[in-house]
Amino acid sequence: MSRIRREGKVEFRFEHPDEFREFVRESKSRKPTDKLCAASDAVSRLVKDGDYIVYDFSSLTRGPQALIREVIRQRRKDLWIGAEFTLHESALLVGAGCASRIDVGFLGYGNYIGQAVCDGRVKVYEWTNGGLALRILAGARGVPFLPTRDLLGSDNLAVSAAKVIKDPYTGTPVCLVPALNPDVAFIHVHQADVYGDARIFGTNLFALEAAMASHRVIVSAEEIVAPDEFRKDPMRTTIPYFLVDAVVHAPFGAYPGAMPARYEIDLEHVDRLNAIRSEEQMRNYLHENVYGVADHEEFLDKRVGAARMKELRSRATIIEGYR
Amino acid sequence: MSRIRREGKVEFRFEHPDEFREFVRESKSRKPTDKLCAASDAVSRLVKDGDYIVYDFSSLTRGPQALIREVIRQRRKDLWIGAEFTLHESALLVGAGCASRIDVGFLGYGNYIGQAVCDGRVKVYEWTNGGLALRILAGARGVPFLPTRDLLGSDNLAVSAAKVIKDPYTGTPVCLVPALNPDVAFIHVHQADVYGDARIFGTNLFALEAAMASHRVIVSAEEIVAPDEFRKDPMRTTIPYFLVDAVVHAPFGAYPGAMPARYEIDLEHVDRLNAIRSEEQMRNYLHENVYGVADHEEFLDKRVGAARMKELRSRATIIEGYR
Amino acid sequence: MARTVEFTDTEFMIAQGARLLEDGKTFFVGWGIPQIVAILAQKLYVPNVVQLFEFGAVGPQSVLPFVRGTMGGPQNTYRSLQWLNMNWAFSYSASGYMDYGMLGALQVDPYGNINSTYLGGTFEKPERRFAGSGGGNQVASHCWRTVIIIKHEGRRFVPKVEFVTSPGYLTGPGAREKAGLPKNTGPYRVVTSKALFGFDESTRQMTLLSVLRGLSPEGVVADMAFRPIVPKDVGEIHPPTADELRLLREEIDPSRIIIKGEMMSASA
Amino acid sequence: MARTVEFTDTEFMIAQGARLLEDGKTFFVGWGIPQIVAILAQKLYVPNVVQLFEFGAVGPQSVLPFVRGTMGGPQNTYRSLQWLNMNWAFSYSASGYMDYGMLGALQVDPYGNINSTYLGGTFEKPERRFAGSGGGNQVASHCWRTVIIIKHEGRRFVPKVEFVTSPGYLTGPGAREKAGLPKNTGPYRVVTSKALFGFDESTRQMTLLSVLRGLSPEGVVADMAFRPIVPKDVGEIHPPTADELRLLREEIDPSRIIIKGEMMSASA
Repeated sequence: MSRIRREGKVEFRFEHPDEFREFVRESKSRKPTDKLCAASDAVSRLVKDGDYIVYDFSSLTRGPQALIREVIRQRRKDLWIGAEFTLHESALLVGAGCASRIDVGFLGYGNYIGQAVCDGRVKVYEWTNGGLALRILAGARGVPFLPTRDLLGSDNLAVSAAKVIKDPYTGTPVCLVPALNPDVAFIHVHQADVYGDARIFGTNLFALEAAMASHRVIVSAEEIVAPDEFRKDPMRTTIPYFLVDAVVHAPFGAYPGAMPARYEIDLEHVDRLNAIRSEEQMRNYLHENVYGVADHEEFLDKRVGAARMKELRSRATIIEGYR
Repeated sequence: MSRIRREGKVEFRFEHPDEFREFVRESKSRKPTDKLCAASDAVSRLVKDGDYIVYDFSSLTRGPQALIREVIRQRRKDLWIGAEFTLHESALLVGAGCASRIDVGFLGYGNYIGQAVCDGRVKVYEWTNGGLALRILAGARGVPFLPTRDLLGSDNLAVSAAKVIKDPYTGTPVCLVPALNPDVAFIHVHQADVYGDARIFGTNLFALEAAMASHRVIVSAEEIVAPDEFRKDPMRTTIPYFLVDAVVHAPFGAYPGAMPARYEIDLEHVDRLNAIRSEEQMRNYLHENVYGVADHEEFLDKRVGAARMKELRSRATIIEGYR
Repeated sequence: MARTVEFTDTEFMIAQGARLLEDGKTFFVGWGIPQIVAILAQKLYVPNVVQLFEFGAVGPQSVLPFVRGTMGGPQNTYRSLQWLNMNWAFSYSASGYMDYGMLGALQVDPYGNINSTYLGGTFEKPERRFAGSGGGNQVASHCWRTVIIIKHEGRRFVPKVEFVTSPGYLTGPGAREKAGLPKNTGPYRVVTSKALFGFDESTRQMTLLSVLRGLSPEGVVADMAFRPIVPKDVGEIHPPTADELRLLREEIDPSRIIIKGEMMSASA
Repeated sequence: MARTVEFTDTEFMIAQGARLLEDGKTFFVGWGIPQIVAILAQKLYVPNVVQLFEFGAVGPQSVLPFVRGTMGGPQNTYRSLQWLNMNWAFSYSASGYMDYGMLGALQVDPYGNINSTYLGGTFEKPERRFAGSGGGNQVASHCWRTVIIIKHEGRRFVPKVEFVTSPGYLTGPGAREKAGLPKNTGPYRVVTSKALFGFDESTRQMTLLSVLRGLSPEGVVADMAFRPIVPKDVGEIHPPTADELRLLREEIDPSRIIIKGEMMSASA
């Protein structure tokens, strides 16, 4: 579709800022309505085959893992992933046949995803972490590109659609990266209200940029709080409601990763992910943890269990600063 | 000096990002040292004739008014002011003969400053608020320019050094504004420690951008807190210490403006500023409130008074969210 | 016989502005009168409007009474959804999230170009210098619909503004797009102390839509330094309502410092 | 007679890296080994180093033991000066505030160009694919001094890297500036499991500075696929100290998952 451009061998996702603006005008409601829904509902309504998706943060820390598993469960096809840390999510999305392209970023880890690239089962384009974050910032700022003084001189330039121009103020070469306006952003947060106002505690990759730059935004939250909480503490708002299309209440939504100050990473489960090498191992993992359970709640009950969750919560002893 | 460029009739402040980087490497210490000092000391050491200065926020709200008065008291010359809201500060700086150029922004208010422009006593260049904020962001990001889709089609283009180029991704015209790396940034904050870590509660114009983009940074603070406070609450840090050169403890440092959640604006005093039209009125005001007092403390004692300060504090009843 | 209402020209402009907004939309609020318009509108007509201030207050719900002169104070930014900074504020508008923007003006021309920079002389040596753009240029460039508020004095409506501070339709149809400004944006309405204007779809020229009850279209346009389009059917604007005046005078600006102005009257 | 110390190649690289940093400087920390280097250095040698993580942790002081695999977790970002996001993190480095950066590498060439993307085949169809840049390209482009940490295996030191993931001196003197990269930046040291390399001022080529006590310069460079400059005077690097090993083994990585590797020995 028209949102995919080509530059030499490189395909990249791009639309004119005016096209995105038109979408925002027509399709992003500014009305505070109740957007609370099930993950299955949010994904079936808002994620389509061929979509370009971004997420914040990673499979190790505050990643939208419950939403990723739901996307796999609903067997989406031909997704294009853009994320700084395409870790286990990307392996699972590729292993499940959901994703065919990845803009990286950091392509790690475990051998499965690397092998998939070698086998040509997934196409990879190199933007680097800084380049991707900047592309999303450009998408949020409504400009067609942003300039940067990295990527220059490296081979990433040739396998991305970044361009080098002569800066009109200094005459020196500057790199431009094109704006990125994803179809869908998945953002897992500590607290949200039913309208979509959302709070993240701790660092983030590009949560506000991605929410502003994306056509559709699904927020999954550990906790649903009263809307008034946000107006009482405006400095703590990461994303205001009118950028958000759906709110999913997903306690342990970052599992097996950590949710800072809520629960710790489940390293044993992560090691099982890291150990996946063969298709059979992948099939088994997906069957056990995704297809074989109806939803996130059943996954938590049958595959994680209250005792384990209690233990992971008890390990989250560092809460200073996360409020 | 080499930091001033010319484009047609327009002078603008610009340096190659590499020159600023070199300055940062050589002259901005990363060591946590005690930077607490008197306003007179900070201004005499760090503000020179001909300097380009920016500040955050305005003379009405959280402006660095104590520092501005000290600059006037030390009779700096030929300053170039760049600020979104060049309100009473600019009138006083021009009236006192300290400033000869202003990049605006919003040039208000009271008739004095407008008359000064008409009389040719101060040169004004138009960048608009968005353009100035973007220039400072470019300075902070280490890029020579940033693009924007405003200024286009307006006459501000002709009286600034903004350029219009053809965007290589869409073929449509885009406006570029050059990076701004001021000589000095004045930032008045709620809390700081002696190293320069600083917190602002509420909105800000470009506090972090300006601190990152400026050669020298003077923070004035209502309250000095222990350094450990910042490490206990990293989300609340507006500016980290290694961007800051001097810390001035200045309670009521924003007077006659308001300090959100600390004290209210003194509208009567502000009305006296607004009423200044003649040189004589300006001289009288400056003599009474700046030259006629040794420092900020004497100004508070003799020109404001404990009773007034107490009253202004008692009027600051909205504290929700300011922490 | 109809009761007669007395009100100031400022009160009438504020009331008109407030009636223009839609609920559940976003509103980029300029300094001064537009702040009062936003407060009145949110209290009376559009409880779910999301206000945006250029220095980063998203969704503020001001405390009353309004504190004159301030915009960044705790009263103005009370109960915001989010507190950010200026570069973020303009990101919201640049990427298309801002439906309405409202600006004052010194001068306006048939294409809705705004001058708020200077009058007389040259830019370098003006006869009278004013505040200039502030964030007005961004508001008029980015917002989907820009509303201009201007006192109805003939000399303020000129064939060509001396300085284009904030872009209207520039030189006419297609000129904004040609300049690179975002598509389908531009001036939407001009609110004056006597009338309400829109812009003709085909020519992009200012068009009289309606006049204050009791005034004649010809009388309203007579002293304007350019002649706007005056269609056959021109509507009637009722004067400020009792609710509008009560809120303005008793709750929003009891000191009457902002709403003061020339007294006018019309039949209720 | 001198006591013999036993340690892993990883422990030696970490200890070397930690000894390179200066106190009161800033340090852009890459994923993995550099995190351990930063922790060890801050505990033993440079208490006032300011660490920066690419996702926006400024000045973290990690809790021990180190939690493998994580970087954004509460343990790693504990007691930061400031928590921001990725675009801000790279602003600190782009505007010159980052003194040191440290990166791992798959391959490095005489000019210190780093490949961490793939080995064999082509980019589109590699034989082996690895993580790629992450933020490494930004670190190597922006920081004043980039330190490369790489296991000393001959095949990793190639005349020309298959893919320039993160720029070294590219094709030689002046090439970085010509490409538009910030002035006076580039690779500073290469830390290996046998030696320490620098870069020759005039040719920008990798130069042997010192080798682990007991090893011979020629022995160290023998199996490298390119021959670095080997000056007459080559220094000696003492093996990990008791303090370094105790901290690594007892406090930082008691599970020995990160510091494990080939056992080596040298006389203390």
